[in-house]
Amino acid sequence: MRNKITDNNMKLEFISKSNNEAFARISVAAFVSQLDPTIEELSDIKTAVSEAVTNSIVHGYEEKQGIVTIICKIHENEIFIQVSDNGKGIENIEMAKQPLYTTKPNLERSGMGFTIMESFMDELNIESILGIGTKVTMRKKIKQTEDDEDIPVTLEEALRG
Amino acid sequence: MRNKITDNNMKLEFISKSNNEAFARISVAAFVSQLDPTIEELSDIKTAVSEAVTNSIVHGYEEKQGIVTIICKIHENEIFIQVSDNGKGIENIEMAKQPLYTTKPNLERSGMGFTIMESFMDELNIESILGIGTKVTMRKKIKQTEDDEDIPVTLEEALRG
Amino acid sequence: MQMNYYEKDKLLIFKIMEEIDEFSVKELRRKADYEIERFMPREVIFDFDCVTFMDSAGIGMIIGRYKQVGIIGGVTEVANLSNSVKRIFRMSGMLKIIPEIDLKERLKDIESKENSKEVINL
Amino acid sequence: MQMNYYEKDKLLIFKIMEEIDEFSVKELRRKADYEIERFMPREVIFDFDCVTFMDSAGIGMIIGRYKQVGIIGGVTEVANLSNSVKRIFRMSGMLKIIPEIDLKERLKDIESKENSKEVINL
Ligand SMILES: Nc1ncnc2c1ncn2[C@@H]1O[C@H](COP(=O)(O)OP(=O)(O)O)[C@@H](O)[C@H]1O
Ligand SMILES: Nc1ncnc2c1ncn2[C@@H]1O[C@H](COP(=O)(O)OP(=O)(O)O)[C@@H](O)[C@H]1O
Repeated sequence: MRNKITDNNMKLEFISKSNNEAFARISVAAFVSQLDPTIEELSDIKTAVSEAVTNSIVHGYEEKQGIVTIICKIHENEIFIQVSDNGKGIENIEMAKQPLYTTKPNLERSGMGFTIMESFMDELNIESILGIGTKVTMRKKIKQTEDDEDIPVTLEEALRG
Repeated sequence: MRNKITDNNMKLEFISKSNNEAFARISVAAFVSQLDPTIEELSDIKTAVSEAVTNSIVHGYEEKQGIVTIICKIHENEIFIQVSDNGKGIENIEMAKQPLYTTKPNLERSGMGFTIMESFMDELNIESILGIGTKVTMRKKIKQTEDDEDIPVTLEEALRG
Repeated sequence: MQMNYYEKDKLLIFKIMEEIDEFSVKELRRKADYEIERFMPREVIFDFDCVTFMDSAGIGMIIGRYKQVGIIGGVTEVANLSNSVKRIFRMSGMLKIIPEIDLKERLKDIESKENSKEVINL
Repeated sequence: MQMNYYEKDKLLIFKIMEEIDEFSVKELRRKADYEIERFMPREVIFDFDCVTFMDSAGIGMIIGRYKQVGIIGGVTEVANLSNSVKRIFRMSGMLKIIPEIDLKERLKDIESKENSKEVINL
């Protein structure tokens, strides 16, 4: 039996260095794992977080050093993740969301970041002000399946009680 | 070849629920792993963090809900970890540090928390003000061993170049 | 946690599968106490073979069970301690009252006798 | 990353062992380009068998190498894509220009011939 999770939240701040990407997605995954997500759900969330964090580091702060902030909230079986920076901001959000659109093709960016966030999470919202920063908000429902440990593995075992 | 890490830091805040303990120590471990610690060093750090976080939740906030804050800094090959709360504070720090001293034997606390932090880390410092809160600061040097991948496994391989 | 009970020896073995901290210990305590009351064992062994993390909450948990088992006249032992678990137990002096035993040897002996056995995943 | 080079086939295989993100991709790029320039292969295969995490940085990295290899007249392929890696590559349309192949079959064929092989852990 696992514990029922009620509401919970955390906030994570770190320097905009790309060697913090792994640490950021592992932290979020460790937090989310309280909801007993499937491996696929967890992988989707890690990927979406990695995209948003990379964007803050590569596009938001570019060569400069700044702080990336992640806020995570669990409400019932839903996870809410907000990644924000005080970087340069996005000029045209609609354009930025287009698949393959990137302002940094020279850095081999693929322009797929927002597309991946949108398709791996249930909801994506982007707010940005030029010169002030960017705030990316994502939500995902974790489908709560029956807990393995409560399900008898074989009929025989079930009958034995 | 791993990347040389220069300075780095992060800050983590979360609700004082004991189901956040695993998440907290995993996050710190993920951050510290940039320094290529040994498994033992990482395990020591996770244990020390777990002790400090548990103390904030169990003793600092007791039944109430508050925020636990962890600040981690990497400077060269040293890790600095600060765990703080705005809870009830410690009346007598010298007494609290004694092995087996606990104010909550009824909760089966062993009184070994500070002793473990002290022996698993290189340095432990406790600041506390009654009614205001507690701040526990720990340091540990990560012994940087030569990187496996740079060391030829056998002499034969070394000679082959 | 997995529980193994050997009828003839009145031996209860708890194989702990989870990381041990203040959070997980609440469940472990509750489950262990329930089984101890149910079986009234003569001997209880906590097997740490699958424990990948433990902090000082583990000390309180084991000493607490030792007291419970003591009330009904049984003995408590621990087995398969990793270096880090052993270090934490040693610091508390706990191993002086709750000895570490060689579980493999113990089981060879027990399973050689005819011993009805019950296994439950808690 | 591990590199395997088959002399006769002028085939270069990169077995990626690390998680792929914007951080790790910098090293992977540098190392792969160095080997590509050194061997001037006719064919380059990226083996994802050991990749446990990849975000969109992987797309840019593979397309970038595809361009490098194209300049010297070689072809680029990918192999052993997990579901999540495949999903990310598919979304970008990349698999239309850089096909996924069955590496096991390919290797059976190659290793049946006499083929001098070089292996380096990068
Ligand atoms: N945090 C951010 N700050 C500034 N600009 C951003 C940020 N995130 C995204 N952008 C802009 O949106 C574009 C599209 O982003 P994305 O879809 O993630 O693709 P990519 O990161 O590969 O360029 C980026 O090229 C960049 O111009
Ligand atoms: N964050 C804290 N806030 C208030 N009191 C604390 C805090 N941390 C420790 N203490 C006090 O110090 C005592 C000793 O702590 P410790 O050595 O960790 O043992 P234990 O947690 O097992 O009691 C506690 O019993 C408690 O009274």
